[in-house]
Amino acid sequence: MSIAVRVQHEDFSVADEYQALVGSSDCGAVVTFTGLVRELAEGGLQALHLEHYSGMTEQVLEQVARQAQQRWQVEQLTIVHRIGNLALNEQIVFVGVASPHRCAGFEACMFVMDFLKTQAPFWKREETSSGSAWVAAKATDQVAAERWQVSDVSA
Amino acid sequence: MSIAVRVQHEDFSVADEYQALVGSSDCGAVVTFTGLVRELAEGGLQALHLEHYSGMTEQVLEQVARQAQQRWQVEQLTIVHRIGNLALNEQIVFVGVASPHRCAGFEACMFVMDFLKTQAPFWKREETSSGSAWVAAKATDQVAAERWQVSDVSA
Amino acid sequence: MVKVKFFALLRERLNCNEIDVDLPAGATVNQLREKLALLHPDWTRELYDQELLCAKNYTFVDWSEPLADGDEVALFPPVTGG
Amino acid sequence: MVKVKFFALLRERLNCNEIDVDLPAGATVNQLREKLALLHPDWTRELYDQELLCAKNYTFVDWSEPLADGDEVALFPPVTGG
Repeated sequence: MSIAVRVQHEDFSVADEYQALVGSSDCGAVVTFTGLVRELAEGGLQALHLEHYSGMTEQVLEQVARQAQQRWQVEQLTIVHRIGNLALNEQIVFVGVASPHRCAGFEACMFVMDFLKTQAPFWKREETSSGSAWVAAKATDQVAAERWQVSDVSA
Repeated sequence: MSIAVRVQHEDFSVADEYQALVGSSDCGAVVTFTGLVRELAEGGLQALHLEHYSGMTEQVLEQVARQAQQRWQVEQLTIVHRIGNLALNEQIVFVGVASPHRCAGFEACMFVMDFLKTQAPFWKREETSSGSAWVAAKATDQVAAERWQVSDVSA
Repeated sequence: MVKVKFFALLRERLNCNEIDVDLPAGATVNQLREKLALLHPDWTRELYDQELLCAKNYTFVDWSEPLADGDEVALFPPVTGG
Repeated sequence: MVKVKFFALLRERLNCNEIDVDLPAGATVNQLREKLALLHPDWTRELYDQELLCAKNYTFVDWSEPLADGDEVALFPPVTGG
Protein backbone atom coordinates (compact mmCIF):
# COMPACT_ATOMS: atom_id res chain seq x y z
CA MET A 1 0.00 0.00 0.00
CA SER A 2 1.50 3.24 -1.10
CA ILE A 3 0.45 6.86 -1.60
CA ALA A 4 1.88 9.48 -3.95
CA VAL A 5 0.80 13.13 -3.65
CA ARG A 6 2.22 15.93 -5.81
CA VAL A 7 1.32 19.61 -6.17
CA GLN A 8 3.16 21.08 -9.13
CA HIS A 9 3.26 23.75 -11.81
CA GLU A 10 4.31 21.29 -14.55
CA ASP A 11 1.87 19.24 -16.57
CA PHE A 12 1.61 15.51 -15.78
CA SER A 13 1.42 12.47 -18.06
CA VAL A 14 -1.62 10.23 -17.57
CA ALA A 15 0.31 7.49 -19.40
CA ASP A 16 3.18 7.66 -16.87
CA GLU A 17 0.83 7.83 -13.89
CA TYR A 18 -1.08 4.80 -15.19
CA GLN A 19 2.15 2.82 -15.65
CA ALA A 20 3.22 3.65 -12.10
CA LEU A 21 -0.14 2.40 -10.82
CA VAL A 22 -0.02 -0.94 -12.65
CA GLY A 23 3.62 -1.34 -11.68
CA SER A 24 2.36 -2.08 -8.17
CA SER A 25 1.87 -5.84 -8.15
CA ASP A 26 -1.43 -7.72 -8.45
CA CYS A 27 -3.92 -4.93 -9.01
CA GLY A 28 -6.89 -6.18 -11.00
CA ALA A 29 -8.54 -2.78 -11.35
CA VAL A 30 -7.12 0.66 -12.13
CA VAL A 31 -9.45 3.66 -12.02
CA THR A 32 -8.25 7.11 -13.08
CA PHE A 33 -9.86 10.51 -12.99
CA THR A 34 -8.43 13.45 -14.91
CA GLY A 35 -9.88 16.95 -14.65
CA LEU A 36 -9.23 19.43 -17.46
CA VAL A 37 -9.81 23.15 -17.98
CA ARG A 38 -13.27 23.52 -19.55
CA GLU A 39 -14.69 26.34 -21.58
CA LEU A 40 -17.34 28.32 -19.67
CA ALA A 41 -21.03 27.93 -20.53
CA GLU A 42 -20.98 31.56 -21.69
CA GLY A 43 -17.62 31.10 -23.49
CA GLY A 44 -14.62 33.42 -23.46
CA LEU A 45 -12.32 31.60 -21.02
CA GLN A 46 -8.73 32.62 -21.69
CA ALA A 47 -6.94 31.01 -18.77
CA LEU A 48 -7.38 29.60 -15.31
CA HIS A 49 -5.18 30.58 -12.37
CA LEU A 50 -4.82 28.12 -9.50
CA GLU A 51 -3.71 29.40 -6.10
CA HIS A 52 -2.97 27.05 -3.18
CA TYR A 53 -1.88 27.10 0.45
CA SER A 54 1.56 25.51 0.27
CA GLY A 55 2.05 23.06 3.10
CA MET A 56 -1.59 22.64 4.03
CA THR A 57 -2.62 21.47 0.56
CA GLU A 58 -0.15 18.60 0.55
CA GLN A 59 -1.12 17.63 4.10
CA VAL A 60 -4.85 17.59 3.33
CA LEU A 61 -4.31 15.54 0.15
CA GLU A 62 -2.25 12.98 2.06
CA GLN A 63 -4.91 12.74 4.76
CA VAL A 64 -7.63 12.20 2.15
CA ALA A 65 -5.51 9.53 0.44
CA ARG A 66 -4.87 7.75 3.75
CA GLN A 67 -8.58 7.83 4.60
CA ALA A 68 -9.37 6.24 1.23
CA GLN A 69 -6.84 3.49 1.94
CA GLN A 70 -8.42 2.88 5.33
CA ARG A 71 -11.93 2.58 3.88
CA TRP A 72 -11.21 0.58 0.72
CA GLN A 73 -8.78 -2.08 -0.41
CA VAL A 74 -6.37 0.11 -2.34
CA GLU A 75 -2.85 -0.90 -3.31
CA GLN A 76 -1.66 2.36 -4.82
CA LEU A 77 -3.19 5.83 -4.78
CA THR A 78 -1.84 8.80 -6.70
CA ILE A 79 -2.98 12.42 -6.51
CA VAL A 80 -1.43 15.09 -8.75
CA HIS A 81 -2.75 18.66 -8.74
CA ARG A 82 -1.40 21.55 -10.74
CA ILE A 83 -1.07 25.18 -9.64
CA GLY A 84 -0.38 28.41 -11.50
CA ASN A 85 -1.69 29.46 -14.91
CA LEU A 86 -3.47 26.88 -17.05
CA ALA A 87 -4.81 27.31 -20.57
CA LEU A 88 -8.05 25.93 -21.99
CA ASN A 89 -7.99 22.09 -22.24
CA GLU A 90 -4.92 21.74 -20.03
CA GLN A 91 -4.92 19.03 -17.36
CA ILE A 92 -5.61 20.22 -13.79
CA VAL A 93 -5.87 17.17 -11.57
CA PHE A 94 -5.23 13.42 -11.66
CA VAL A 95 -6.43 10.82 -9.18
CA GLY A 96 -5.47 7.20 -9.85
CA VAL A 97 -6.29 4.12 -7.80
CA ALA A 98 -5.01 0.56 -8.19
CA SER A 99 -7.18 -1.93 -6.35
CA PRO A 100 -7.92 -5.67 -6.37
CA HIS A 101 -11.60 -4.92 -7.07
CA ARG A 102 -13.30 -2.44 -9.38
CA CYS A 103 -15.92 -1.24 -6.90
CA ALA A 104 -13.25 -0.36 -4.33
CA GLY A 105 -11.28 1.40 -7.06
CA PHE A 106 -14.22 3.50 -8.25
CA GLU A 107 -15.35 4.41 -4.74
CA ALA A 108 -11.88 5.35 -3.51
CA CYS A 109 -11.32 7.52 -6.61
CA MET A 110 -14.70 9.30 -6.22
CA PHE A 111 -14.10 9.77 -2.49
CA VAL A 112 -10.73 11.41 -3.09
CA MET A 113 -12.14 13.75 -5.75
CA ASP A 114 -15.14 14.72 -3.61
CA PHE A 115 -12.96 15.55 -0.61
CA LEU A 116 -10.29 17.24 -2.69
CA LYS A 117 -13.02 19.51 -4.14
CA THR A 118 -14.31 20.54 -0.71
CA GLN A 119 -11.29 20.29 1.62
CA ALA A 120 -8.03 20.89 -0.25
CA PRO A 121 -7.01 24.56 -0.17
CA PHE A 122 -6.95 25.40 -3.87
CA TRP A 123 -8.72 28.39 -5.41
CA LYS A 124 -9.46 28.98 -9.09
CA ARG A 125 -9.58 32.37 -10.77
CA GLU A 126 -10.98 32.55 -14.29
CA GLU A 127 -9.54 35.01 -16.78
CA THR A 128 -12.07 35.86 -19.46
CA SER A 129 -12.34 38.44 -22.20
CA SER A 130 -14.43 40.53 -19.77
CA GLY A 131 -12.02 40.34 -16.82
CA SER A 132 -10.94 38.09 -14.00
CA ALA A 133 -13.11 36.46 -11.30
CA TRP A 134 -12.65 33.93 -8.51
CA VAL A 135 -14.69 30.77 -8.99
CA ALA A 136 -17.49 30.29 -6.44
CA ALA A 137 -17.69 27.01 -4.53
CA LYS A 138 -20.45 24.70 -5.78
CA ALA A 139 -23.15 23.37 -3.47
CA THR A 140 -23.18 20.16 -5.55
CA ASP A 141 -19.57 19.51 -4.51
CA GLN A 142 -20.54 19.82 -0.87
CA VAL A 143 -23.42 17.38 -1.38
CA ALA A 144 -21.09 14.95 -3.17
CA ALA A 145 -18.66 15.00 -0.24
CA GLU A 146 -21.41 14.59 2.33
CA ARG A 147 -22.60 11.31 0.81
CA TRP A 148 -19.45 9.65 2.21
CA GLN A 149 -20.58 10.68 5.71
CA VAL A 150 -17.11 11.44 6.95
CA SER A 151 -17.39 14.61 9.00
CA ASP A 152 -13.74 15.59 9.12
CA VAL A 153 -10.94 14.60 6.77
CA SER A 154 -8.37 15.92 9.18
CA ALA A 155 -9.35 13.33 11.80
CA MET B 1 -21.35 12.40 -28.75
CA SER B 2 -19.48 9.41 -30.00
CA ILE B 3 -18.98 5.76 -29.10
CA ALA B 4 -16.03 3.47 -29.86
CA VAL B 5 -16.31 -0.28 -29.20
CA ARG B 6 -13.55 -2.76 -30.03
CA VAL B 7 -13.13 -6.47 -29.31
CA GLN B 8 -9.59 -7.54 -30.16
CA HIS B 9 -6.78 -10.00 -29.55
CA GLU B 10 -4.12 -7.27 -29.45
CA ASP B 11 -3.22 -5.31 -26.35
CA PHE B 12 -4.41 -1.71 -26.09
CA SER B 13 -2.64 1.45 -24.94
CA VAL B 14 -4.30 3.32 -22.09
CA ALA B 15 -2.23 6.37 -23.09
CA ASP B 16 -3.66 6.31 -26.65
CA GLU B 17 -7.21 5.70 -25.44
CA TYR B 18 -6.91 8.62 -23.00
CA GLN B 19 -5.62 10.92 -25.74
CA ALA B 20 -8.54 9.95 -27.98
CA LEU B 21 -10.96 10.76 -25.15
CA VAL B 22 -9.54 14.22 -24.41
CA GLY B 23 -9.33 14.92 -28.14
CA SER B 24 -13.11 15.25 -28.05
CA SER B 25 -13.68 18.92 -27.35
CA ASP B 26 -14.63 20.49 -24.02
CA CYS B 27 -14.65 17.52 -21.67
CA GLY B 28 -13.84 18.63 -18.13
CA ALA B 29 -13.70 15.10 -16.72
CA VAL B 30 -12.16 11.89 -18.03
CA VAL B 31 -12.72 8.67 -16.10
CA THR B 32 -11.00 5.44 -17.11
CA PHE B 33 -11.25 1.90 -15.87
CA THR B 34 -8.69 -0.74 -16.79
CA GLY B 35 -9.04 -4.38 -15.77
CA LEU B 36 -5.96 -6.57 -15.62
CA VAL B 37 -5.28 -10.29 -15.18
CA ARG B 38 -4.92 -10.87 -11.44
CA GLU B 39 -3.18 -13.68 -9.63
CA LEU B 40 -5.64 -16.05 -7.93
CA ALA B 41 -6.06 -15.99 -4.14
CA GLU B 42 -4.59 -19.50 -4.09
CA GLY B 43 -1.87 -18.56 -6.60
CA GLY B 44 -0.69 -20.58 -9.61
CA LEU B 45 -2.41 -18.71 -12.45
CA GLN B 46 -0.51 -19.32 -15.68
CA ALA B 47 -2.85 -17.74 -18.21
CA LEU B 48 -6.39 -16.62 -18.83
CA HIS B 49 -8.32 -17.57 -21.94
CA LEU B 50 -11.14 -15.29 -23.05
CA GLU B 51 -13.85 -16.68 -25.32
CA HIS B 52 -16.59 -14.49 -26.80
CA TYR B 53 -19.63 -14.68 -29.04
CA SER B 54 -18.52 -12.76 -32.08
CA GLY B 55 -21.25 -10.46 -33.33
CA MET B 56 -23.36 -10.48 -30.19
CA THR B 57 -20.55 -9.18 -27.98
CA GLU B 58 -20.02 -6.07 -30.09
CA GLN B 59 -23.77 -5.46 -30.29
CA VAL B 60 -24.27 -5.75 -26.51
CA LEU B 61 -21.32 -3.43 -25.82
CA GLU B 62 -22.69 -0.83 -28.22
CA GLN B 63 -26.12 -1.05 -26.59
CA VAL B 64 -24.59 -0.61 -23.13
CA ALA B 65 -22.57 2.38 -24.35
CA ARG B 66 -25.66 3.97 -25.93
CA GLN B 67 -27.65 3.46 -22.73
CA ALA B 68 -24.89 5.19 -20.75
CA GLN B 69 -25.01 8.12 -23.17
CA GLN B 70 -28.79 8.34 -22.77
CA ARG B 71 -28.58 8.38 -18.96
CA TRP B 72 -25.58 10.65 -18.44
CA GLN B 73 -24.00 13.60 -20.16
CA VAL B 74 -21.19 11.81 -21.95
CA GLU B 75 -19.23 13.24 -24.88
CA GLN B 76 -17.08 10.23 -25.72
CA LEU B 77 -17.29 6.65 -24.54
CA THR B 78 -14.73 3.97 -25.39
CA ILE B 79 -14.92 0.24 -24.63
CA VAL B 80 -12.05 -2.09 -25.54
CA HIS B 81 -12.14 -5.77 -24.54
CA ARG B 82 -9.52 -8.35 -25.38
CA ILE B 83 -10.09 -12.00 -26.31
CA GLY B 84 -7.80 -15.01 -26.58
CA ASN B 85 -4.92 -15.94 -24.29
CA LEU B 86 -3.73 -13.41 -21.73
CA ALA B 87 -0.82 -13.73 -19.32
CA LEU B 88 -0.65 -12.59 -15.71
CA ASN B 89 -0.80 -8.76 -15.40
CA GLU B 90 -1.92 -8.25 -19.00
CA GLN B 91 -4.68 -5.75 -19.69
CA ILE B 92 -8.15 -7.24 -20.31
CA VAL B 93 -10.62 -4.41 -20.58
CA PHE B 94 -10.71 -0.61 -20.88
CA VAL B 95 -13.69 1.67 -20.39
CA GLY B 96 -13.12 5.40 -20.81
CA VAL B 97 -15.61 8.23 -20.49
CA ALA B 98 -15.19 11.92 -21.31
CA SER B 99 -17.88 14.04 -19.72
CA PRO B 100 -18.48 17.67 -18.76
CA HIS B 101 -18.93 16.62 -15.10
CA ARG B 102 -17.06 14.16 -12.92
CA CYS B 103 -20.12 12.52 -11.35
CA ALA B 104 -21.59 11.73 -14.78
CA GLY B 105 -18.21 10.36 -15.87
CA PHE B 106 -17.83 8.09 -12.84
CA GLU B 107 -21.41 6.82 -13.01
CA ALA B 108 -21.34 6.14 -16.75
CA CYS B 109 -18.03 4.27 -16.40
CA MET B 110 -19.31 2.14 -13.48
CA PHE B 111 -22.58 1.47 -15.31
CA VAL B 112 -20.75 0.22 -18.41
CA MET B 113 -18.48 -2.05 -16.37
CA ASP B 114 -21.37 -3.47 -14.33
CA PHE B 115 -23.40 -4.29 -17.44
CA LEU B 116 -20.40 -5.53 -19.37
CA LYS B 117 -19.71 -7.96 -16.50
CA THR B 118 -23.26 -9.36 -16.50
CA GLN B 119 -24.47 -8.97 -20.09
CA ALA B 120 -21.62 -9.10 -22.57
CA PRO B 121 -20.98 -12.64 -23.83
CA PHE B 122 -17.40 -13.20 -22.71
CA TRP B 123 -16.25 -16.24 -20.75
CA LYS B 124 -12.97 -16.64 -18.88
CA ARG B 125 -11.08 -19.92 -18.48
CA GLU B 126 -8.22 -19.99 -16.00
CA GLU B 127 -5.15 -22.11 -16.71
CA THR B 128 -3.37 -23.01 -13.51
CA SER B 129 -0.62 -25.44 -12.54
CA SER B 130 -3.38 -27.88 -11.52
CA GLY B 131 -5.38 -27.66 -14.78
CA SER B 132 -7.94 -25.50 -16.54
CA ALA B 133 -11.33 -24.29 -15.28
CA TRP B 134 -14.05 -21.91 -16.46
CA VAL B 135 -14.58 -18.98 -14.13
CA ALA B 136 -17.92 -18.96 -12.31
CA ALA B 137 -20.11 -15.86 -12.52
CA LYS B 138 -20.07 -13.74 -9.35
CA ALA B 139 -23.26 -12.87 -7.47
CA THR B 140 -21.64 -9.54 -6.52
CA ASP B 141 -21.48 -8.59 -10.21
CA GLN B 142 -25.21 -9.26 -10.54
CA VAL B 143 -25.90 -7.10 -7.48
CA ALA B 144 -23.68 -4.31 -8.90
CA ALA B 145 -25.65 -4.33 -12.17
CA GLU B 146 -29.01 -4.38 -10.41
CA ARG B 147 -28.31 -1.14 -8.56
CA TRP B 148 -28.76 0.72 -11.86
CA GLN B 149 -32.32 -0.66 -12.06
CA VAL B 150 -32.29 -1.14 -15.79
CA SER B 151 -34.01 -4.44 -16.46
CA ASP B 152 -32.82 -5.07 -19.99
CA VAL B 153 -29.77 -3.66 -21.74
CA SER B 154 -31.07 -4.88 -25.08
CA ALA B 155 -34.10 -2.58 -24.85
CA MET C 1 -33.89 -24.42 -40.04
CA VAL C 2 -32.40 -22.73 -37.00
CA LYS C 3 -28.67 -22.49 -36.23
CA VAL C 4 -27.79 -23.18 -32.58
CA LYS C 5 -24.43 -22.14 -31.11
CA PHE C 6 -22.94 -23.22 -27.79
CA PHE C 7 -20.26 -21.40 -25.81
CA ALA C 8 -17.69 -21.89 -23.06
CA LEU C 9 -18.34 -24.66 -20.52
CA LEU C 10 -21.55 -25.69 -22.30
CA ARG C 11 -19.73 -26.03 -25.63
CA GLU C 12 -17.07 -28.16 -23.99
CA ARG C 13 -19.55 -30.38 -22.13
CA LEU C 14 -21.66 -30.99 -25.26
CA ASN C 15 -18.50 -31.22 -27.36
CA CYS C 16 -20.35 -29.21 -30.00
CA ASN C 17 -19.77 -25.70 -31.39
CA GLU C 18 -22.97 -25.44 -33.36
CA ILE C 19 -25.78 -27.51 -34.82
CA ASP C 20 -28.61 -26.90 -37.32
CA VAL C 21 -32.09 -27.90 -36.17
CA ASP C 22 -35.34 -28.20 -38.15
CA LEU C 23 -38.28 -26.79 -36.25
CA PRO C 24 -41.99 -26.34 -37.03
CA ALA C 25 -43.03 -22.73 -37.71
CA GLY C 26 -43.60 -20.72 -34.51
CA ALA C 27 -41.66 -23.11 -32.25
CA THR C 28 -40.14 -21.44 -29.17
CA VAL C 29 -36.59 -21.58 -27.82
CA ASN C 30 -37.91 -23.95 -25.18
CA GLN C 31 -39.27 -26.26 -27.89
CA LEU C 32 -35.88 -26.06 -29.60
CA ARG C 33 -34.35 -27.20 -26.34
CA GLU C 34 -36.80 -30.11 -26.11
CA LYS C 35 -35.88 -31.16 -29.65
CA LEU C 36 -32.15 -30.95 -28.84
CA ALA C 37 -32.68 -33.16 -25.79
CA LEU C 38 -34.57 -35.67 -27.94
CA LEU C 39 -31.83 -35.73 -30.56
CA HIS C 40 -29.07 -35.88 -27.90
CA PRO C 41 -30.41 -37.42 -24.67
CA ASP C 42 -26.92 -37.12 -23.12
CA TRP C 43 -27.22 -33.30 -23.43
CA THR C 44 -30.37 -33.11 -21.30
CA ARG C 45 -28.76 -32.23 -17.99
CA GLU C 46 -26.66 -29.40 -19.49
CA LEU C 47 -29.54 -28.05 -21.58
CA TYR C 48 -31.76 -27.78 -18.51
CA ASP C 49 -29.17 -26.09 -16.29
CA GLN C 50 -31.13 -23.37 -14.47
CA GLU C 51 -28.42 -20.77 -15.10
CA LEU C 52 -28.31 -21.28 -18.88
CA LEU C 53 -28.86 -18.10 -20.92
CA CYS C 54 -30.22 -17.87 -24.46
CA ALA C 55 -29.97 -15.30 -27.22
CA LYS C 56 -31.69 -15.02 -30.59
CA ASN C 57 -29.94 -13.11 -33.36
CA TYR C 58 -27.45 -11.54 -30.86
CA THR C 59 -30.11 -10.43 -28.37
CA PHE C 60 -30.97 -12.01 -25.00
CA VAL C 61 -34.43 -13.66 -25.11
CA ASP C 62 -36.68 -15.71 -22.84
CA TRP C 63 -37.24 -19.43 -23.38
CA SER C 64 -40.73 -18.56 -24.65
CA GLU C 65 -39.33 -16.55 -27.60
CA PRO C 66 -40.74 -17.78 -30.94
CA LEU C 67 -38.26 -18.74 -33.66
CA ALA C 68 -38.34 -18.34 -37.42
CA ASP C 69 -36.44 -20.00 -40.22
CA GLY C 70 -32.88 -18.66 -40.41
CA ASP C 71 -32.67 -17.48 -36.81
CA GLU C 72 -29.41 -17.92 -34.93
CA VAL C 73 -29.87 -19.12 -31.37
CA ALA C 74 -27.06 -19.20 -28.80
CA LEU C 75 -27.06 -21.08 -25.52
CA PHE C 76 -24.39 -20.33 -22.93
CA PRO C 77 -23.55 -20.17 -19.23
CA PRO C 78 -23.54 -16.87 -17.27
CA VAL C 79 -20.98 -14.47 -18.72
CA THR C 80 -17.67 -13.75 -16.96
CA GLY C 81 -15.89 -11.07 -18.98
CA GLY C 82 -14.46 -7.76 -17.87
CA MET D 1 2.81 36.22 18.18
CA VAL D 2 0.61 34.44 15.62
CA LYS D 3 1.12 34.52 11.86
CA VAL D 4 -2.08 35.01 9.86
CA LYS D 5 -2.27 34.21 6.15
CA PHE D 6 -5.02 35.18 3.71
CA PHE D 7 -5.81 33.49 0.41
CA ALA D 8 -7.60 34.03 -2.89
CA LEU D 9 -10.49 36.52 -2.94
CA LEU D 10 -9.97 37.37 0.75
CA ARG D 11 -6.28 38.13 0.18
CA GLU D 12 -7.18 40.39 -2.75
CA ARG D 13 -9.97 42.21 -0.87
CA LEU D 14 -7.77 42.84 2.20
CA ASN D 15 -4.80 43.55 -0.06
CA CYS D 16 -2.69 41.56 2.43
CA ASN D 17 -0.86 38.24 2.11
CA GLU D 18 -0.01 37.80 5.76
CA ILE D 19 0.23 39.68 9.02
CA ASP D 20 1.71 39.00 12.46
CA VAL D 21 -0.60 39.57 15.42
CA ASP D 22 0.19 39.70 19.16
CA LEU D 23 -2.42 37.85 21.19
CA PRO D 24 -2.87 37.10 24.91
CA ALA D 25 -2.20 33.46 25.86
CA GLY D 26 -5.19 31.20 25.18
CA ALA D 27 -6.92 33.56 22.76
CA THR D 28 -9.13 31.83 20.20
CA VAL D 29 -9.28 32.21 16.42
CA ASN D 30 -12.42 34.24 16.95
CA GLN D 31 -10.55 36.61 19.30
CA LEU D 32 -7.83 36.85 16.66
CA ARG D 33 -10.53 37.90 14.20
CA GLU D 34 -11.82 40.54 16.65
CA LYS D 35 -8.31 41.93 17.03
CA LEU D 36 -7.82 42.02 13.24
CA ALA D 37 -11.09 43.95 12.88
CA LEU D 38 -9.94 46.42 15.56
CA LEU D 39 -6.60 46.93 13.84
CA HIS D 40 -8.21 47.17 10.38
CA PRO D 41 -11.85 48.31 10.66
CA ASP D 42 -12.14 48.25 6.84
CA TRP D 43 -11.55 44.45 6.96
CA THR D 44 -14.56 43.80 9.20
CA ARG D 45 -17.04 42.84 6.52
CA GLU D 46 -14.67 40.35 4.86
CA LEU D 47 -13.50 38.88 8.19
CA TYR D 48 -17.08 38.16 9.22
CA ASP D 49 -18.14 36.57 5.94
CA GLN D 50 -20.21 33.55 6.98
CA GLU D 51 -18.46 31.28 4.47
CA LEU D 52 -14.93 32.08 5.65
CA LEU D 53 -12.86 29.02 6.64
CA CYS D 54 -9.97 28.91 9.08
CA ALA D 55 -7.03 26.58 9.59
CA LYS D 56 -4.41 26.39 12.33
CA ASN D 57 -1.04 24.88 11.47
CA TYR D 58 -2.41 23.37 8.19
CA THR D 59 -5.51 21.80 9.78
CA PHE D 60 -9.11 23.05 9.57
CA VAL D 61 -10.31 24.36 12.96
CA ASP D 62 -13.38 26.00 14.46
CA TRP D 63 -13.42 29.68 15.42
CA SER D 64 -13.28 28.58 19.07
CA GLU D 65 -9.86 26.95 18.60
CA PRO D 66 -7.29 28.28 21.13
CA LEU D 67 -4.05 29.67 19.74
CA ALA D 68 -0.49 29.55 21.06
CA ASP D 69 2.59 31.60 20.34
CA GLY D 70 4.06 30.62 16.97
CA ASP D 71 0.88 29.20 15.48
CA GLU D 72 0.12 29.81 11.81
CA VAL D 73 -3.50 30.70 11.13
CA ALA D 74 -4.98 30.86 7.65
CA LEU D 75 -8.26 32.48 6.69
CA PHE D 76 -9.75 31.80 3.26
CA PRO D 77 -12.94 31.45 1.21
CA PRO D 78 -14.43 28.04 0.35
CA VAL D 79 -11.99 26.02 -1.75
CA THR D 80 -12.49 25.49 -5.49
CA GLY D 81 -9.75 23.14 -6.69
CA GLY D 82 -10.01 19.91 -8.67
